[in-house]
Amino acid sequence: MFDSSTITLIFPWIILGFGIMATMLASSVRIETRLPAKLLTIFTLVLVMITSAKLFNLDTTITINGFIEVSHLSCMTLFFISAISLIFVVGSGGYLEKEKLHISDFYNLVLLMVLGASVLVSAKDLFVMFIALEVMSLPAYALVGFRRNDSRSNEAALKYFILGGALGAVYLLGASFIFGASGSTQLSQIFEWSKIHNGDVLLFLVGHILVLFAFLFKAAAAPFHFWKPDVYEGSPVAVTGLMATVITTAAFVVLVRLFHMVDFQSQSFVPYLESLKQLIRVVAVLSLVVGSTIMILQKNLKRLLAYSAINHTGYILLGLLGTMSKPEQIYSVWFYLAGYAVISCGLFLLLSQSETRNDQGLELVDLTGLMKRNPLVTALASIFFLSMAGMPFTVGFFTKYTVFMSSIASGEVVFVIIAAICTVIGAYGYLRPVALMVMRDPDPTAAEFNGTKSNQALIIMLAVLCLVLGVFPQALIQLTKGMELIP
Amino acid sequence: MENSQQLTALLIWPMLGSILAWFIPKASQRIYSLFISIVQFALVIYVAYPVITQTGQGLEQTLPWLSDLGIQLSLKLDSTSVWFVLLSGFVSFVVLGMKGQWYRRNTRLFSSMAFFLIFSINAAFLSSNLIVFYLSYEAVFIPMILMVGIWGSSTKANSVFRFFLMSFFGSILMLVSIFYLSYLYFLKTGIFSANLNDLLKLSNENSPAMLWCFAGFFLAFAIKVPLFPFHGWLKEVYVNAPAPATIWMSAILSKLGVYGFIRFVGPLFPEAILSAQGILLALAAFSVIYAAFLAIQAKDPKALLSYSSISHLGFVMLGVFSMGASAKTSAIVLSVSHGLTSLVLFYLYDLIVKRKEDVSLEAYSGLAKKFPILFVCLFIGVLASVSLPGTFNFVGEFLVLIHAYPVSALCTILAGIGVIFGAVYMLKFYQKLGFGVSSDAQVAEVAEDISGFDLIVIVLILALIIYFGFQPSLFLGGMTNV
Amino acid sequence: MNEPWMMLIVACTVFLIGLMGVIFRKNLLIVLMSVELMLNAVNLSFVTFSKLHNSLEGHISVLFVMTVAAAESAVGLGLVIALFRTLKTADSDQIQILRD
Amino acid sequence: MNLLLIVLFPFFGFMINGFMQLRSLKTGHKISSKQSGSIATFAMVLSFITAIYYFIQFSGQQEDGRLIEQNLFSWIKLGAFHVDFSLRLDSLSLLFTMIITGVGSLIHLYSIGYMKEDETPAKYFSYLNLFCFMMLNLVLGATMPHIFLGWEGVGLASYLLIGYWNQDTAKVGAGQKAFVMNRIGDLGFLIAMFIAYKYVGSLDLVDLQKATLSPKIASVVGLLVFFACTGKSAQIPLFTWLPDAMAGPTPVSALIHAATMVTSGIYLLTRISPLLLQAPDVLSVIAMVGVTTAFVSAVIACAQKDIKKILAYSTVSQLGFMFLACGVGAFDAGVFHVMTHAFFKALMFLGAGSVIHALHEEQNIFKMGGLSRKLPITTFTFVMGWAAILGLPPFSGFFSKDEIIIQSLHSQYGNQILFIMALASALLTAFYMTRLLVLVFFSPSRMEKETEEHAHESPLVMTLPLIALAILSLVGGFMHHSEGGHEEGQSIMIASVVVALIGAAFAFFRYRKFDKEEMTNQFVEKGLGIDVFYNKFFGNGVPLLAKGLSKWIEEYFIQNSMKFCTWMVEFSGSVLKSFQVGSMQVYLLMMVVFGLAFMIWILESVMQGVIFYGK
Repeated sequence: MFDSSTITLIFPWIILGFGIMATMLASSVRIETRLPAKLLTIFTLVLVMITSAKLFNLDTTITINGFIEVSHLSCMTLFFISAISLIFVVGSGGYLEKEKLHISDFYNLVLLMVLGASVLVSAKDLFVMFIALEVMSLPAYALVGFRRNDSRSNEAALKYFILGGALGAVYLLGASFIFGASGSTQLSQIFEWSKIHNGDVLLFLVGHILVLFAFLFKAAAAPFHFWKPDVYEGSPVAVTGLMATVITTAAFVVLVRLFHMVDFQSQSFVPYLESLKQLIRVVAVLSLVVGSTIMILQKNLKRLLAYSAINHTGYILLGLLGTMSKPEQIYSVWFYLAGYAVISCGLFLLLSQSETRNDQGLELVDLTGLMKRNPLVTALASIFFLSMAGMPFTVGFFTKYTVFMSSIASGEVVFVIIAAICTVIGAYGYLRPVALMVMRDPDPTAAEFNGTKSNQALIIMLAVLCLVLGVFPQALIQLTKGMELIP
Repeated sequence: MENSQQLTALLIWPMLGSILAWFIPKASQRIYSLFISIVQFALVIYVAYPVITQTGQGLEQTLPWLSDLGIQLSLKLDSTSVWFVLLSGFVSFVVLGMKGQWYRRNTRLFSSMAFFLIFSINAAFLSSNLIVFYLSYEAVFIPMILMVGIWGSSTKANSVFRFFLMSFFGSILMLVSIFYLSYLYFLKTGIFSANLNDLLKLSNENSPAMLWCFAGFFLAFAIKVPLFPFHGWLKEVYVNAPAPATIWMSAILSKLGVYGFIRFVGPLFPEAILSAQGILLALAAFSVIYAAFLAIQAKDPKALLSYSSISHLGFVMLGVFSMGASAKTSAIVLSVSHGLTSLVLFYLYDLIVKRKEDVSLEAYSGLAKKFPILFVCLFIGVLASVSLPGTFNFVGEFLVLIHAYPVSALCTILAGIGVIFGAVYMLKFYQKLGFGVSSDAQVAEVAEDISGFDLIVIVLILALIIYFGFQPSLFLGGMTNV
Repeated sequence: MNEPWMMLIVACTVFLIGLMGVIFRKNLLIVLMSVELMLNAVNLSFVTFSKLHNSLEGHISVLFVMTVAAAESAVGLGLVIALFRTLKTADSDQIQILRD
Repeated sequence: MNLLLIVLFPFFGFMINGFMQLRSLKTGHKISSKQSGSIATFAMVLSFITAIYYFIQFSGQQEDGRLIEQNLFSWIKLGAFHVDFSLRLDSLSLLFTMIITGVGSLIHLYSIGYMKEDETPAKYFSYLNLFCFMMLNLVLGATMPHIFLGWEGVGLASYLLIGYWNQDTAKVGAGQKAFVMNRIGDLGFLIAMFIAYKYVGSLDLVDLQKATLSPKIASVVGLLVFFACTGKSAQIPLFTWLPDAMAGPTPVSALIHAATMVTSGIYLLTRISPLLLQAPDVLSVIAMVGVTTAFVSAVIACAQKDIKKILAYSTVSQLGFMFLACGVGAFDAGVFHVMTHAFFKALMFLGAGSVIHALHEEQNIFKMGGLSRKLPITTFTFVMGWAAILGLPPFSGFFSKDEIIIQSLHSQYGNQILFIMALASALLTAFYMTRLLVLVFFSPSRMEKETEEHAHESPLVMTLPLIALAILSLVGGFMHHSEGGHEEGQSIMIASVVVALIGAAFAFFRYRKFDKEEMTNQFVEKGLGIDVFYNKFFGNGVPLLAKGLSKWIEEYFIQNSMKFCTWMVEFSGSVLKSFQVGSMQVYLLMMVVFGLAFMIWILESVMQGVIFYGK
């Protein structure tokens, strides 16, 4: 049971644990010991990436004690999450320095969050999921409120915390109902139960729906999205970026697992499949509409991106909708998440370079006439914004392409049309900042963008990645196609 | 169909030009862009030559690009697309040779975007895979928006947005239609494909779904062309855009819509078109007259030219919707001739504007005396625009109308009335600019008559317009076997 | 067999009380307490189901939940204190700077 | 000899003069009227000589051998549709060619003198040659589209020449009016071609002449072609552009608006006469329109004061006679009148030009008078023209006009109404022409002193064409062997001469001693309100309609619907945004409410096994 091969399988988490301990030690020695903490974090994350990469193309799915799954899917996500975190850790040093937040605790919390997220994506037990969710969320709350002297940051953290806590309790209640109905908290056993179960499923359904709500909340799908704009606006940019990428990815992996928790072939769950699809349709359309229409009214850039995230959630849900009847289309969700993460990584890092005159955060008007003053940043930002809008030859196009294709393939034409219209509305929202940057004359009160060379290089790499994936997305698609969902 | 490797060159070369433009010093950008575009045009001629001469033969090339997504990079140059590709090659060369004030600002970006535009236009005209077509069709927006936005005149942001949003709205619905078509194909055969050749197998189906798909396509192209109720974006954009962008839009991008109708909509949805033919023809004919009326009341000469563009494209659409090989060929001829004519008119109008200090519109008068050669050229352009016999436009318009007449006499006559109004507004345009008493104050002091590159190119185009007015067999002969 | 369902009703009631507390109480500390109440209500339901299924899983879960709840309240209190320092209030109605 | 030469000479003249003009603009070197004019005239003369060559060739041949066809190249060929670019010469087109090149040469010659003081004579002569080139294309073209090429081409040249002095926007406006009104007619031409192609399958004139169509189709085609002719040949309803076209230089009026271009309608009708004969209804329409035009414009001419306007309305009236001839099936008579009219009307226009030239651009006949002594040659030749148009024997007009009047009664398609109206028109013609003649040349002088002193006879280069045309006006009538001469014909002939003499005598006695300006009826002088009506109705109506469309449809409907879309999106955004109140407790409440709603909905649908959507 505890043999050497298992150790290899859980290596990434062990490394993460050691990393957390090390950074904790470093910060307990002196809180200003940034460099060692940063180096330790980078080292840890690189190691995690290496170890998880070694586990790629695992041809079998190994479940440890029914709690944790080690599969191609989990390893890929783990690798991906740690890579994104690594980019943020490397890229946000300047920002933290500027905001005077640069203490080793930051790295400690980031690593904790990564640990939580990485366990979350591999969790095969409702309870493990809860623990992992909390391990991910608690550092996230702290990170959102990292600017301790800024009331906005505090407010955002508190809102996030209270709502997250309440929804965590909702999740637990749902989990307990599922446990009550099926007699187990392990997903595989629940799946087996659903296969043979014949009879009343009310308790299970209530539990399942509650559980879904909790993670729809984490993924910020309308109407569970209210926290997102406020939290995005209040939190430090680097943290917003982490939330937009790491937490969203983890939440969606869990959502996919939860949606596919039961065997819909089973007699007692056949009508439920249709109802669930209906739920996803409604939530997806709501997210699309809410995200796109409110986005075009925003003045604050981070808020705009929050609504854009809600909009993107809608697209991903559309892809998910396709998988409900055609599970092999699941790759569209993964691909979308990956593409979206690349774009938002770049965009948030870019925003973290800005220096505004006031501390209201970066307003849209702060971008006025940026092209004349800083063409590089303008070009990069335009690439990211156009990517978000789904313009051709950027990764954003193919992400949308795959989810549309997946839902068309399951016959959801009407919803694809709605999504298409929302894409147009959203495109307007993304084009506004581009137009401001490109078409206006510079405004003396507008924001400055100063980044270190390494930082710039990182963002340029991400932008190039956006474009390369926009022309040759095959590699990524091949990888994501391997990420099959095993109940 | 011959398999050919040359077609990718038409894509690679402008893309290369677009990338390399960033490494060329500002001072030599014009030479650079001229060089790239001349080579590009030469390439187009080289590739297109066998297609033009061997009637009915085309070139084909298929590269596996994203086969797992149902996307193949299949390029096809046949007698339909060859004229559009040639036209775009020629127009791009002329546009990049123009001397203009927009070169002073963001020079590198301009050349880069220009070649990216050429790249996407070529890709759109060449691709016979609908997804690739959509991709390039959509990619055209990016340089276009930037051009209008950065180098355009004031009050541009709104017009750009309107242009972008309307076009994007149409084209994304087309994308959904494409998806749905390939889904239908999937249901039929079990393979996902967006290749035109595959999807054509669906064309004889007459189901509501096909009608909806047709609607998606129609909307996209009708906005692009534009047809009557979908033209709202056009005027502001044309007026505000810098001359190269205006020329590109009216000479080439509108042809993207026409091409889309001819290449995709016609073959894919013959049933749908036939069932809606009356409405479609009426829309086209109404576009002609409606835009002519708008042109009559337009105060701004550039707005007048923009409306005239809509009006002439109405004729093209009349030909397209008449269905049948001859009508289609006529529509292509008219498209090419309209491309050349609008190139001349917008080009010369830009030269005139540049020669005036005062840009206010009432201030035009009596310039013909100041710039006689320029105005002689403009006059021939105006004559071509009113499609006087002996010009290329006449051939196109005459053929379109004579082939539309048996289909719908009423619409043809309606569109014919547009011919009269065409004379009214074009003469008004010319008279306003050229005739009357000139006052020296309006003219910039250094202003000279047209000369150099401008003169050579314009005379060349006008010569072509007149030559093809008498010898259009090049266009007609190659296309009879379509 | 009636007994477990009764317990479940109790659990749900407590959960709802907690939820109401979170929604309607204005003092942040009471809101925090209400969250704890919700978690404890879930504990009750876990124990009930554990008994129903004769399995230990639910009992173990309770322990975990309590631990997590403790951690959560630590973080929560920290956040409330930080907010109190900047805004000088613990009234939930006062924290509405971020909106629209 | 090559048929192409006839066409090419004027074309080369056009090119040479055009290039010279452009060069002179560049270099600033001025080209004299003599230089450019002699090139242009030489081109025309060469063309005329070529035409004479063919005339000689034709006269040696039988009637049916008089046909030369020359296929130049294939013009438009698309599928079944095929049009060649070929020239075809038969007796009809030869006659027109000779008129065009012959009268054209004389007018070119005249122009050298007339345009002596002009700034850009090369431009003028290049336009003039362009006109001749296009006109020759019109009469020599073998297919309908080829004729259409010439048809539109002469319209273009006419536009350019009417607005020749383009500094004056009113003159440009007159040119524009001519072009647009011609284009209205051209639409008829186009549609006629479409219909003809649909039912005949070819646009070659030979095929059209041979074709037998159903009466309905033949009527439609005939009517449409006739409509085109009313545009070009200034008949009711499209005649109002011709008086305005007098804004151009006088030789232009002589060549284009009297002798050649305006008669192309007759040419076209004669060309498709087999088709028209299949549709008698159309013929009667043509006859009615022709005679009405003749009468109405003769009435208007009586009230004109401008010498060129009188001649213009007179031209319209004479064209009406020609259409009357066509309408009663006497196409020969119509064509004959085209020729004689070309001689005497060109003569009168040139004479008027000579007068205007002498009086420094004075055109009001009430400010002239007694010019017979100052301008003896002009007077003499003008009297010849006068006699011709009145139809006094043995002048040319006598033969052609009386032929028409006879035919209007005696032809298969003729009737009394046509005859009486034609006779009335002849009476009016005699009246206003005599009025013109007397007021200008014979009545007491009403000129200002200074003008009178400067008045002098024109130079030889201008009088020579006058003399030549006067001779032609005298002998032109004998070039045609009339088939008339039967009993009734002779009485009608006498009647018409008597009528003309009555009209002339009346005018002579009325205006002999006239020394003040006549108070004419304004309504009549303004063209019976037809032009005013057109201006009001179309001139204002079209811009008004355009404004209305742009305001109501473009602005209110199209632009506003786009604005509405954006507004709707923004509105729904702001409504949705209003949920974002900022209080986390409200957020939670909303989530609970939505969550409960979802929960109940899902559970209900599952419990009932209802599937809402999809399937």
